[in-house]
Amino acid sequence: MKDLFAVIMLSGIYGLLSASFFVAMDAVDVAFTEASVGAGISTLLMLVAITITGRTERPQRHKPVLALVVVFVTGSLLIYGTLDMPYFGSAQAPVHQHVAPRYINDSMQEVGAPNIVTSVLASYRAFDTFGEVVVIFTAGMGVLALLSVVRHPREIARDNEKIDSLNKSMHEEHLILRIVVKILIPFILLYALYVQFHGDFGPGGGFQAGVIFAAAIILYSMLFGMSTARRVINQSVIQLFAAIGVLLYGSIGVISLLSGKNFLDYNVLSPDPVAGQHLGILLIELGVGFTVASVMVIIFFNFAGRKNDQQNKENNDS
Amino acid sequence: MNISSALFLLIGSFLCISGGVGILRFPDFYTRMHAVGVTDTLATAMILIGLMLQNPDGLVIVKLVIILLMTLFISPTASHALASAAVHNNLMPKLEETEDNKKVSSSNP
Amino acid sequence: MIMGLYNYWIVVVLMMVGFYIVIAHGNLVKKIVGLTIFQTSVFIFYISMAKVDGGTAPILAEGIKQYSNPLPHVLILTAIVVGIATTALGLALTVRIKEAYGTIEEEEIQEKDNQDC
Amino acid sequence: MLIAATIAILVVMIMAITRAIMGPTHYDRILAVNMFGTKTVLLISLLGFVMGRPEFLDIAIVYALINFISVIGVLHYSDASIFKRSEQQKKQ
Repeated sequence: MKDLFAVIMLSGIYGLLSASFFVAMDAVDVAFTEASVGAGISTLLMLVAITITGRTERPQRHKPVLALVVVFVTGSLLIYGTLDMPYFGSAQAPVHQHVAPRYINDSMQEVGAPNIVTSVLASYRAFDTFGEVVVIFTAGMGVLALLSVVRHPREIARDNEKIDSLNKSMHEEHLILRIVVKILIPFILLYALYVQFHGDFGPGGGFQAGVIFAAAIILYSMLFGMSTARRVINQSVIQLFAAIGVLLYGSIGVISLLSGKNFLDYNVLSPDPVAGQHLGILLIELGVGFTVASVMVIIFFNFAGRKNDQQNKENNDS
Repeated sequence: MNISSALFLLIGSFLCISGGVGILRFPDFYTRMHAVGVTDTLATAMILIGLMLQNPDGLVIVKLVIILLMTLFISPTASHALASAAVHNNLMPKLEETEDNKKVSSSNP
Repeated sequence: MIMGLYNYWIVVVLMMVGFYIVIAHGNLVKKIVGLTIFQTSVFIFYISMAKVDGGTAPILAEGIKQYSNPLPHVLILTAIVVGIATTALGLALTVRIKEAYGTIEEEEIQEKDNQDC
Repeated sequence: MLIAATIAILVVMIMAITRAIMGPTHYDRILAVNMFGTKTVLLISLLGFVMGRPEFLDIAIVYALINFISVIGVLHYSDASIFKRSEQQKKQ
């Protein structure tokens, strides 16, 4: 297909499909994340990117015979490799032998959260998760460094007026949408908070809640215009929040280090170890939620701001 | 209880399938839109009611009601937005070929 | 017997589709789409390894003995969010390339580089 | 009956994918994606019941929300690009 728009729509369907596959494979937490990320945000980001970069692909100049050969050889080697793998669904597979039984049997006594995924994510392997959060933060900063548009205050004011007048004319057509969205957004935010704090007991947690929160803000900024959204949510505040999330996570680790235990060992946070674990998981999930939500908003705002900027330039040129 | 639930599920699946046939077989965008927009909401409602009758457990029913309410809000709104966007961008419905229509369709490529 | 391995073959096919898109297409946005397909195939690989016959989702409840393996779920959960962040970074780079070169086709970018030399 | 409904929804999903691949206009594709999304909501709630753990309806709620957001977003941005093109045509 040469039309990138169709490619992106199909990749959106692919995201939806893979999330339902994850539900069928019992991975509810993963399905939750993929639902909010793969189907929503990534499709949107790609769409914004193709509105900036153009939406048709050039035809190829030569036939990709070499690529086909490479792909077939690699594929058949991989399939040959799978012949030694354990069968699908077998309980004797090596994956299930090492640490997983301990997580399943002991996590209730040691951590006290019914959702094993949360207790592994936030307690047993919290150091890994810290790394992931830092990666997300760094990626957000990278997008900020690449795409942020520096503008004079006067220019901003002029842009705001222009965009506002444009919005007024455009949004009268979207009256029904705006009202429905106005009703929905509080519920989306409330639901994000539910996901954030219910993560110990059901599917959910900081990552998912952050993405849902960001999705609500993105919805708002799409329907009411970027300048309105910037007035509601100041961009520098969001950047501050991204940093606060990572720092909150890290400082929990430092506190437990100072109290004489290992990094991110929450047992010291409270006299009762299980209560300490609960407190620790709550706090670091909060940190994760802050960082993920603000990084997603930063990424989206920068892409959309870049696009507005380009449109303004084109208008000025013509 | 079980029979009524099965009945609701059956009606829901039938509506789903008819919507699917509609999206495949109808000739142009607006007729497809009509098929999907009408059946989608009703089929979702039917299947969710069928599921509610399956399990008389408090929290599950509350969640199903939330999903139902959301679908009732969201699905017609999305259909409306889609159709109005299509109209605003001069997507012409497929009409019978007469002289007037040819003129219209050639002026709006 | 051999049918017990079908999940890996689906993964391999998806992975190769993504790989083919990445190496054969010149358009950078399409390359990124290929990368996400490749990425998702890895996710599917991990999740299908975690599945245990007769197991259910790893959320403790009374009366359930057999659970799926929670560890791959944790790894993939974080990987998905990291994946979207890195995809966004890639798209940002693409946007900058478009602004600098005026195109996002690989061959044209190389031609322009050669002219500059 | 649950399984029959699941199979019906899977069949409809295949039909929606066919339309998304064929779709002569963009709007057909967006329509197919929207329909696919609502069917996924149904599929996930049905799967929860089939697997006997109906607590996982949270995912279906997220789906309903995200599907709406992505449809609105797609319309927003596809509109923008089409507007741009029609302006260019006017200039020519």
